[in-house]
Amino acid sequence: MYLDNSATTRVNDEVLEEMLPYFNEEFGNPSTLYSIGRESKKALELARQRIADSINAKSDEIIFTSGGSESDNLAIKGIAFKLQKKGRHIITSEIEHPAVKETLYFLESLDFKVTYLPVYENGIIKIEDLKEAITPETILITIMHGNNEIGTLQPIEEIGQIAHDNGIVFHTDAVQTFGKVEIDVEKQNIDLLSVSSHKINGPKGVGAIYIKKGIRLVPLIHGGGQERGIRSGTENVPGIVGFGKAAELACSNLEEHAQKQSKIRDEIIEKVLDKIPEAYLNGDRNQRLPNVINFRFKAIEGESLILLLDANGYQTSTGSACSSKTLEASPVLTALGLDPVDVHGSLRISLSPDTGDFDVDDFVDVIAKSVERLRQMSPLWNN
Amino acid sequence: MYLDNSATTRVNDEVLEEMLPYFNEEFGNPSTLYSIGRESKKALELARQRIADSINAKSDEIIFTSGGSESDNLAIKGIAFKLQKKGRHIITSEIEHPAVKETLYFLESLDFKVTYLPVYENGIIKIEDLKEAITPETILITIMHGNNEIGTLQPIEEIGQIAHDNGIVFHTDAVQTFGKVEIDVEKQNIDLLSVSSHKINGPKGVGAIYIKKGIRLVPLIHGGGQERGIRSGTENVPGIVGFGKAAELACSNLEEHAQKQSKIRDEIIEKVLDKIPEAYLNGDRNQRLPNVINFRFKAIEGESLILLLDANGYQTSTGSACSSKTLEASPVLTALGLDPVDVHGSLRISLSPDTGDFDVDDFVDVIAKSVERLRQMSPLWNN
Amino acid sequence: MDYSDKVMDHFANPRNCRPMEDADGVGQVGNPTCGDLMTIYIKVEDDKIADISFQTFGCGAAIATSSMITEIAVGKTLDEALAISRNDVAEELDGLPPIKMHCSNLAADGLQAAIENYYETHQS
Amino acid sequence: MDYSDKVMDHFANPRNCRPMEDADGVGQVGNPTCGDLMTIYIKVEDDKIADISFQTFGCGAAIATSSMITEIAVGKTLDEALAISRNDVAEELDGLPPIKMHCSNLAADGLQAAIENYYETHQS
Ligand SMILES: Cc1ncc(COP(=O)(O)O)c(C=O)c1O
Ligand SMILES: Cc1ncc(COP(=O)(O)O)c(C=O)c1O
Ligand code: FES
Ligand code: FES
Repeated sequence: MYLDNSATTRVNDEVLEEMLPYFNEEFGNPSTLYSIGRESKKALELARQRIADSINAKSDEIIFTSGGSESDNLAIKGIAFKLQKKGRHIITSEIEHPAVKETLYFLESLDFKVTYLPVYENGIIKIEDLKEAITPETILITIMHGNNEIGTLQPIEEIGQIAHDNGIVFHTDAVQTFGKVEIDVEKQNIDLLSVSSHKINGPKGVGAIYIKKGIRLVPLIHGGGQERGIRSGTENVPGIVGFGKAAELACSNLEEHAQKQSKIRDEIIEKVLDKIPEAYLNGDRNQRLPNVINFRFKAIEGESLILLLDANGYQTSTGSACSSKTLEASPVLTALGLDPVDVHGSLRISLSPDTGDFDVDDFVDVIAKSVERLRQMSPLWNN
Repeated sequence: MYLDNSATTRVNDEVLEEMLPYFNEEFGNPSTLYSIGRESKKALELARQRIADSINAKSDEIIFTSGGSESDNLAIKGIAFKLQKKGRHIITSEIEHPAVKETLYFLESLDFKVTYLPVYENGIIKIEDLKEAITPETILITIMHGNNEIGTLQPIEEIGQIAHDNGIVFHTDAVQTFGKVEIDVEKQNIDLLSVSSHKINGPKGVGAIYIKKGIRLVPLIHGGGQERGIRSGTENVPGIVGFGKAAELACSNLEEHAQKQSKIRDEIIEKVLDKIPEAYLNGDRNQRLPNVINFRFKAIEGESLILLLDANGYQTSTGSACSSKTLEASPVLTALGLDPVDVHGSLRISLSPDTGDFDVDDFVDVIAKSVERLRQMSPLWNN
Repeated sequence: MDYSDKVMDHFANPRNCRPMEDADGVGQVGNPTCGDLMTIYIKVEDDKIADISFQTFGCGAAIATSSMITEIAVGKTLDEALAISRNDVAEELDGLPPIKMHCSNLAADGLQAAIENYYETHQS
Repeated sequence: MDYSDKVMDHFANPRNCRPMEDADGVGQVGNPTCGDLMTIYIKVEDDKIADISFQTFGCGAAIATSSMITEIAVGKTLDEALAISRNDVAEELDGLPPIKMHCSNLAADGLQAAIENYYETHQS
């Protein structure tokens, strides 16, 4: 049972089927003049329209990229380099994905100033903090929509409103929310929005960025002038086709998927908190993605827990996929103000629309037994 | 008959087959801890080894990207930003691909100085020019291996030698030569090399960069630290698997493919020059890719020629795929010193290993008739 | 590039594509250095375009618009012919890709130049 | 993360994982703030490790290396036990991912600390 859909998802069968002809039949370069390029071009534009429709944008406001990370880098560096003469101050939150955070660290090395808004115990920024952080030098606010580790949602509509009241560009990383929570770039005052295909049962290596008409930025990848000069490189046609289809499937069934998943989510939360002593939910109980849960268990370490769960057939995660390489404590959990020891005992469970019906009781039972077992081994438990 | 393989290629059936399981069976994130991520990780490393083997590199010198354009941008900006304190001068040629050229224009806007070496009528730089261009400020030489429009090959081994004699980093864009002409990064003194999957019957949206051990550069895409921190973003596992397989197929049969294609190439060149008056070959007759031909025909315009050829079942191109969007005269042909009028009459024919046997006589006949027909319409012919 | 069937038809089977030795007016526009040159020939009778032909060095759209404008113009009075706009040409061809609209400009300009040449050589 | 079968076996079925009330030496290393804490207990007879056990808060490798070092050390003289290196532990486990080598360090350090604690409490 795969329960790590925040890390990546399985490509939907319908999506794969729609992609296939573009590998070896309609394989033309969409920029070419003759007949074989025309089909690719059409397919590209259909995908663009589908992404646009799903966030209430126009199709010429959508630029395809290689994924969420590239979209984040393009948005942030693109605006920073474009507007650096206007100001060099950027506002973000303490719990951004590394694709945003590391990009901001890079800009700091170039003498940009960055304010990291705190998120408090519930994992959500305070609007007053944002208002106070704004200076005449502020050119960009980049605050994510839904967090990839704990699943909390930020009040982006209000953030966007404040940005616009102050003439500041607003970017949001919607990689985790796209296709799961409704997004309306008009209503939510969004100027730039990053999305990624592989989080919504589309293929890996494809993403997009919404760029509101009128917003200009410096390209990240210069070259042949594809994607209206904003993102050069021969277009990944099959990938883009798959992303378009995945977006259509996710967004046209959004309500239904969200309801189904949040029902399982709530059942797991209730039963785990009920059955396991010293178990806690990380992040706000209500302001969260329908498909993400993040627990912490006292006195045990997360990696050993997910290995035990894996051995029992449940694939989960400690949090972000990347952190398994650095062995560092999760900066997101740390930002919640938790005791440093407790930060290591996290478990993220993330669902997807293709998560079949499963036996929540068995799953919770396996978690409970595994936690108990690791606590018996732990010198921190009952010591 | 598809004869525009310099623009893009059909994905080989064996390649596609090897990719398929990674979309919806082994779809795990290679960074995750549990079992399903392990297969992806293994597949990734096998692909890396295959690319490394095909250019005589070590596998940890290969970083995957989203394509040739990203690799070029990463190499050039990465070195420029890393070494800008050492110097701000870069040397290149006049006929680089836009992914290199536009990146250099961008750096010029940041006060880097760039020398564009001329290529003369044969489309090849002169080593003396290179030697003269070097200054104590020079940090990077970026000169392509094989040109995408006219197919000429640059003397990269000598260029690399001169770069190293002067303590300068050498990057070469090998997007057109990889899998077609032998590459040995050791022997050819290469520090950084860009390659792309969709030019060798692999999928679009995948590429790689070879970074010689010890060379450091600033990342283009910051984030979760994938690809040893040099290129963040969830890896495009199926794409990378496909690229690895395509590289293996191309490079293990390189000699045979090259011979087969250059035989067809030579036959087309001879017959066209023989049958059609005022027809010329662009670029050196011998120092060229086995699969690329570029002609020019007096008094006709290229687009109308390729439309006629397409109507007759032959899909060709005027040159680079990108130029069809700008309508500008090809800067590559202009750099050869041709009469500006003649620059518009070009035809590029590019083969691939999967170009079946075909009737060269019929093809040449169709070209001859089409050229004649357009000349009859042209006010420039016999006027 | 997305050419309509009508563009492709006029490109592949251009109407009135020939030089005209005894033309009453000849207009040439475009610049071969930029990849296009168009010559329009007209024969005038009773202030009407009695015959018209063209020669074009240029892209598919340039050839198709040349061909189309000869069909539109033939039989028209010179004043009517002068009023033909690039949009008229593009419309008759069921549209042109945005980047190719200037090619139809060329055709309209060429016809205008031919008529002006006729006036210059015949009415002064 | 690529754990060998042996690592997974020692992780899933750890040997000698229990507190030891009447230990002769106890060593504790690691730092729970960094995600690892290891306690090694030894019982010494005739200058040899007669019994050994552990408790570990940490990753899979930390648990497996703890378990493995108890198997390696039991029956050895204290001098022999002191000579056990992190490489010995990793080797016995058929290797560890590079990023996890420090976990076996922890196990070797823990054993060393337990022996030192035994010397301090028994031989002075
Ligand atoms: C919130 C968030 N932003 C950005 C990314 C990066 O997306 P990608 O892996 O497509 O580069 C991810 C996922 O890894 C994410 O969860
Ligand atoms: C020489 C050369 N460099 C770079 C590129 C860019 O590669 P990609 O389209 O994979 O971004 C191409 C092809 O488009 C090329 O021919
Ligand atoms: S004539 Fe210039 S592009 Fe058509
Ligand atoms: S105990 Fe620190 S990672 Fe293993």
